[in-house]
Amino acid sequence: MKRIEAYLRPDMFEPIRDALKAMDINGLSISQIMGCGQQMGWKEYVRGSEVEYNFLPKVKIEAIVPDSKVESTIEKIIQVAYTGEVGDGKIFISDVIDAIRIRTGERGDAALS
Amino acid sequence: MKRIEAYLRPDMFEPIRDALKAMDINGLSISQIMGCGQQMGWKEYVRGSEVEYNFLPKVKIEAIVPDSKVESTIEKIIQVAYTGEVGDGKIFISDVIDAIRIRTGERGDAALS
Amino acid sequence: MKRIEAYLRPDMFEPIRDALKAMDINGLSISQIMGCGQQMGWKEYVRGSEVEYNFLPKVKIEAIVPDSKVESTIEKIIQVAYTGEVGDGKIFISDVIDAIRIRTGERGDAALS
Amino acid sequence: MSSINTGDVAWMLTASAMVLLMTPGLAFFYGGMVKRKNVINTMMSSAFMIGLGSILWVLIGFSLSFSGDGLFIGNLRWIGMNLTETVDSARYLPNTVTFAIFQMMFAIITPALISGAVAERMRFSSLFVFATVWMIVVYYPLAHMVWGGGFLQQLGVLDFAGGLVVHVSSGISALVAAIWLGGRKNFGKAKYHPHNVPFVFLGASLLWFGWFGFNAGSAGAANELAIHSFITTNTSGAAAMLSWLLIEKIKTGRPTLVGLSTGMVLGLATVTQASGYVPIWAALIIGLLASPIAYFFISVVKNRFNYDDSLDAFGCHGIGGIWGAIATGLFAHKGFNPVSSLDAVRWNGLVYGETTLFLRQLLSIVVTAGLAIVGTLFALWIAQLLTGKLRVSARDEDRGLDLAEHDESAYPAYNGLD
Amino acid sequence: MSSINTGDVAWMLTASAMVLLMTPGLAFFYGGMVKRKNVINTMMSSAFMIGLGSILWVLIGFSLSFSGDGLFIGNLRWIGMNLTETVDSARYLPNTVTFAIFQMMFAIITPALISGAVAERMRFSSLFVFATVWMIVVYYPLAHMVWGGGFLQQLGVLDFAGGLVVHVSSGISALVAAIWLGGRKNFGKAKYHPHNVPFVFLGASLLWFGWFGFNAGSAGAANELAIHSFITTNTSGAAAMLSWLLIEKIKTGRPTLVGLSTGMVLGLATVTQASGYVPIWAALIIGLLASPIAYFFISVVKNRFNYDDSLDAFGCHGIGGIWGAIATGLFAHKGFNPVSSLDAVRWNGLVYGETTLFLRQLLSIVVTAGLAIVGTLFALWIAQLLTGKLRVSARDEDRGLDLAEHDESAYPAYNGLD
Amino acid sequence: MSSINTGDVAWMLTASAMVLLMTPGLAFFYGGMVKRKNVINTMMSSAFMIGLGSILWVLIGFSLSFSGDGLFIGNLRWIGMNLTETVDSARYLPNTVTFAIFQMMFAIITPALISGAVAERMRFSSLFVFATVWMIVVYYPLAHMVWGGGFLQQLGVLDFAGGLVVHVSSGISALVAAIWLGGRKNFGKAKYHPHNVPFVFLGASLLWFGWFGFNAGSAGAANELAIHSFITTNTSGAAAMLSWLLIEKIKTGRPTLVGLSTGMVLGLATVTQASGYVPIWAALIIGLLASPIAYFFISVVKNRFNYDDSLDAFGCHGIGGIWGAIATGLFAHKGFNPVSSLDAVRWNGLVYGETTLFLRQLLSIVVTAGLAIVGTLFALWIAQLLTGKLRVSARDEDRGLDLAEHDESAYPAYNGLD
Ligand SMILES: Nc1ncnc2c1ncn2[C@@H]1O[C@H](COP(=O)(O)OP(=O)(O)O)[C@@H](O)[C@H]1O
Ligand SMILES: Nc1ncnc2c1ncn2[C@@H]1O[C@H](COP(=O)(O)OP(=O)(O)O)[C@@H](O)[C@H]1O
Ligand SMILES: Nc1ncnc2c1ncn2[C@@H]1O[C@H](COP(=O)(O)OP(=O)(O)O)[C@@H](O)[C@H]1O
Repeated sequence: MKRIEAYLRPDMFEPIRDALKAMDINGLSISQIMGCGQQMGWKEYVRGSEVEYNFLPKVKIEAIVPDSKVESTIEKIIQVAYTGEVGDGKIFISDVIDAIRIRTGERGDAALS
Repeated sequence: MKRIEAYLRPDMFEPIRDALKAMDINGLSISQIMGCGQQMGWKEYVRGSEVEYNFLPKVKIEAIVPDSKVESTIEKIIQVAYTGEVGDGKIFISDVIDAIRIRTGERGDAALS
Repeated sequence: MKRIEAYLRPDMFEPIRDALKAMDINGLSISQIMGCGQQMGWKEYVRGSEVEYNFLPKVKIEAIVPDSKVESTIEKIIQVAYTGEVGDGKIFISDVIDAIRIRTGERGDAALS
Repeated sequence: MSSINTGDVAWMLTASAMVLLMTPGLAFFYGGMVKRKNVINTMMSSAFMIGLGSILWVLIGFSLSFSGDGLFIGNLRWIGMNLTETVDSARYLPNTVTFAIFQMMFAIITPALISGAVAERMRFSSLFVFATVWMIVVYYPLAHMVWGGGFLQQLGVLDFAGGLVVHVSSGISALVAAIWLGGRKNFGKAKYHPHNVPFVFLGASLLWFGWFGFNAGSAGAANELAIHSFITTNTSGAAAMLSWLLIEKIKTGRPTLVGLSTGMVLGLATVTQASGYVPIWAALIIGLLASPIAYFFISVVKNRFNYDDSLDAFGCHGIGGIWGAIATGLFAHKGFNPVSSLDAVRWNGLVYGETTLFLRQLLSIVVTAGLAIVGTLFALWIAQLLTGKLRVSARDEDRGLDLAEHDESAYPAYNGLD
Repeated sequence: MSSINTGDVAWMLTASAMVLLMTPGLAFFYGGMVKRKNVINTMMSSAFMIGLGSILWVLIGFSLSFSGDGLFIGNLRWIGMNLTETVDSARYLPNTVTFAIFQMMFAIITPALISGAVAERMRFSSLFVFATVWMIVVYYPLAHMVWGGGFLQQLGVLDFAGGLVVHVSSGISALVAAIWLGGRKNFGKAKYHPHNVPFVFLGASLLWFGWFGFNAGSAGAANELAIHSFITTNTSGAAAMLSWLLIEKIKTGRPTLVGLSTGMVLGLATVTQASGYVPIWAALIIGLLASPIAYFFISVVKNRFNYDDSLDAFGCHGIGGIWGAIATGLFAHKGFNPVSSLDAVRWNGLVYGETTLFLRQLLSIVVTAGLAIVGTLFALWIAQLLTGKLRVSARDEDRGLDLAEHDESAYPAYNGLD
Repeated sequence: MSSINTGDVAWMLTASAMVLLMTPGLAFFYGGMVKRKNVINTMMSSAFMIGLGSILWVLIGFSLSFSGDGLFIGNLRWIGMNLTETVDSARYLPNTVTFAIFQMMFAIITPALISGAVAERMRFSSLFVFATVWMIVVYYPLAHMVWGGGFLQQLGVLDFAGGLVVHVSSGISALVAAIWLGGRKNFGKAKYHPHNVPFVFLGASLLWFGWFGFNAGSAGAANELAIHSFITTNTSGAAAMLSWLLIEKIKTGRPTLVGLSTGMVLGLATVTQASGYVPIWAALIIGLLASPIAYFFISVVKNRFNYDDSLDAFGCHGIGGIWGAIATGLFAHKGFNPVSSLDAVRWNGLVYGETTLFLRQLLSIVVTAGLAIVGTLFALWIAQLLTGKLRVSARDEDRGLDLAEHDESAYPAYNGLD
């Protein structure tokens, strides 16, 4: 099974969640991070003095899915998150060895369903 | 060495921490996330209008442990976090290639002890 | 490509960020966590009653880099974060299978540049 | 030595300061209710009125509202608060400048109330222009008509502390502005929830505190009328809080702090117009009914008609104000003013069997609503003319108005670490 | 023209508004101290009293507390504030309705104080019933006994602004309720810490501001007595703040903002009873000693006896109130009331060598404690009867009372993104 | 019966309570501006002054400031507020104790203002000692010179409500202390931003509310002078808010809430000295110019000279106060005091063609600055002597002063989960 991690704009939070739920991805975790990629930060002014923020607030969406669902999940995420502007975000894929559902003790792909 | 990630109810935070410390797991990181699994969210009402929360606050507990401690750590987490109700959470295991303790420069399992 | 995760003191946030930007690491994600390692927590007193905090606030800095940059990135982090005191933090390295830049659809190392 | 009554002055200065504090209170009441990315914008949309409203008032507002004896609007003789020679000190109690100060605070908060309906999408510069124009075409004339000797006052219409001038006018204007602007980007799909409920309650609490100045201060003196208004105000606010909690208990089983705060504000808004004219038992009834009426509008009617009154400026102040105006026509009774020659109540209310007052109160609602609708459309039109467009772009709605309009985030440390 | 003194009315209306603000202040003081999952519940447990306390007061409370001349409780002649004909205007200063308003604010905050002892575990509906019953069986009788002409007043017991009626009564009741309910689920194991210290300080600050109304307003007029009470109040609060900081400096080397805020509230609570009767130097002593006494109870005695007074309602108000009652017996002195015929101090305190007052003060503590214990048990029993159980389930304690009881979270954005 | 005027007392007690609330307001204004790891320390640095300032004042401060007729400082006859026999009741209005209470609130907030310049690096214990010494060597003498019959008052220098005594003195002292301490560890490199902007605005709002007490209360009575001061105060605050927003609109296109709040405070600080002496139109000018002047200092001069006035205590209060002192010399006019024999204005200001007052105002700035510089250096020296070092270690600056100095975090739940 694979871990798919997508670093997206915060306002993508709701649409992605809905899209993934619709595709029957049974589990999902979301966290708030600060990120920098090619997208630059922004400037604020506090009493006339410039304050630079190099980091932008982003959400990280994390789903562990069975190998069979990896490509379809990625496609879905791209489809929803794509705007073509800098800041659309990135997706990373890595290996997961095992998963356990605490309630039932199920392991492996069974724990994901 | 392996990374063990457990996504648990927020109120498991303290008991798990104590249990793992008692087992001599020397390092631990905890973060706050929002998650959805089989457990459904909840509804709130703001001035009579329904607001649905599909995501529940969860804690993610992360420990990188030497291969030898993987199973015992998992068992401990299950033992503490198990209630049998939906929402007990999940555990994922993945590979870690290397670890470095900055202070000493130790690498590998030595950095974990 | 590899994922480098460093768990550091919160006040290292700005220097590390600047150092990594200077080395042309094109992407970076930062999140706030609580951690415990060999560094102990601290005590507070609320109305004369002791409250123990076993966990310290830490930042987790995460960069996915091409294999070629792994060692130099690690060195840089160590160089900046090293003070020699307990609490300097740890770095973990793990494998990442693939990366995708949503805006362009680039995959693999190309997505990181 | 001064010939003014020091007790009256003490009370009116205190009351004025208390009413001023209501505008920051409103900023927290509204600011707590929006998303975290729109906090700065929402708070500023109330807060800037302290600046704009004060200066406009001193320059022309007081004069347009309270000088002369036109039927619809005052004249410009007191421009720049230049009243040294012309002032008739007996006309406004306890003294003309004190009266001007007290009334200024009302002029500040009224347009701030409207901002709740356009929150999370209107541009700050457009709101600035809108508020300026709206003051001149709606607020000053209305204040003159109701309190400055204009035709509604001459008709015997009753508005003790601003039910019409403040709440109905801002509430109706809020509705018009919300409809004109259209809903927020995901309105209907996205579910909105407050980002900081304690701030909502903090705001409501400061509003309650200030409302004693608002209503009891409207007696213009530290007399029995002020005392009476104080207790009717408190009673109605308390009753509406309880009835809101009861509704929630019945409908969902779960009373909330946002609900409690909303009920508080509703009960206070509703009794504003009536507070110096009705008996305590009537204030109890007014408050008890305020919550169910407004709840019905906010949770049923608003959804039916699908306009996006973001923070229920119309639902609270419009509906509350209208119910208050009607209630004044129902329950007003002569004799709460210790000086009967100053008693504004010429006829008793409908429940005592007299119809004159009741009908005139209905008329006053229509007049106020009409003026508010026309004036709001005009002010929006001018704002659009001068500032290009009234709304931020859809992209900026997503990013949040705090970054888009102000380059400032409310709690940078919670995103941006420290 | 009105025959009442406008200066007195101005002050009393202002003071009443200030005291009202104390209840939201308390909501923040308490709300900041609990876990993030219990903020809504804790704040509502104070806030709802503004609604309930006001309405009960207008309906029956004022009458039961202050009408007639029973030894233990008033009668029902003023029910519904129906005092137009029967009122004796000289009895309560500056005028009966004003007095009723001012006293109402006291009745609101007193049961809210108790809620601190049962925080993070009591069901909201049970608290609602409890507070209703408690008002009738404890507060109204006690107010009558001490201030409404009842037997404690006749005995010459002194309570300037509610040391007995407000602080001792609520403090003892809090202790009883905390013991009866039992500790929080992990009490003894889990360590509790405030979730938002600035809110604790905000609450304490609003309390201090309001306390000037509370104490100096209890003079019933804007006279020398009010002035005197104002400065003793401030002095005691300040002294207790400093002595708390000193204790922390000595014990841990680290003065804290929660400590500073606690000291403030303690010093104010302690001097309440004495503020109009003791010299300034005595207020200094009262305040200086308030913190060590309470610190000892909170950090040593509470742990020894192992009851879970979550937010130290007993530790602050109970202990503070008792020390204040004793201190009044020690330091009270005739002559601070400019009108000697109105001076409530019949005998000087113990430090001046007279024992009568001191002993009666001790007696009054016993009477108050007795009434509070019996009344609280009765009110809890009724609450249990009507609402099934007093506590939320252990599961709901874990989830937090905000979700369990109110389906609302205080800062949804900090968990749930935006 | 009391011979004091109840209306005046009502107003002065109210005003005193309002001014007290300014110190917590300042704690939020400052506390919101610092990093999350320094919130507790910053808030306590204002808050502790309520304790220290009150007790010092009652013990010696009032006596040193207002007794006797020395040119530079009072005597010790009123030590411990022991004024029963010696008091001359006509000297201070409306009555000596009331005056002492009101003035106490000024003494509390003044050193708290200074703390903004040394925030995020000064040790709490050093600040405590510093503040104690500073009060004695700077504040009490200055209050005496300006208001207690000292030589500046005799010279006819005008300071209605503390422009010199409060703002110039604290602002200059802040600058000296900031320079002496040196910048924060990463000053120049790190960019500082507020951690909680709503708190900044909450603080500014409480300050505004309290400022009505501060300025209008300085009339000492509820008379036309108080009324006049009330409206000039509000006008200047409002004008400065607008002009700050305008500057930001021009410079960056983005008006901010921190800017709006800063403008508010600036306008209020600036008009303090002038509020009872200048016409309304002058208050408008004073406020309008306050923001550009201070903005220039904060964003240009401060960077040029590179001193680390963390929260712009000098930039706001020092610069604002100096501009206010000059403005008083420009615009003051006789006749705003209804009792001409009490009118402190002996000569009109420069714009009316008279130079005497203007020159003396300039002189008074120099005297105040001189005293503040010398006194601050002395107080810092004593603080260093008694507490070892004035700054926390570099390591502790990194960890934050909240943990280092107080072992307490402001929002533990946001780091430490719940
Ligand atoms: N190499 C990387 N390692 C870790 N996180 C990254 C990396 N590259 C991007 N990110 C995360 O993804 C987010 C989106 O990157 P972004 O700048 O939008 O990408 P793009 O280059 O496509 O515009 C960043 O803010 C950061 O949080
Ligand atoms: N496939 C997954 N990918 C990522 N996170 C997951 C996944 N499944 C579950 N989680 C996380 O684990 C948490 C616990 O899931 P839960 O609903 O309690 O599991 P269960 O199905 O056993 O009831 C979720 O809230 C989510 O944060
Ligand atoms: N084995 C581990 N698994 C997960 N996180 C860890 C582990 N060890 C350390 N950490 C994280 O790294 C942080 C730094 O550890 P620290 O105590 O500073 O290391 P050291 O032992 O070198 O002093 C911890 O607070 C924790 O967040």
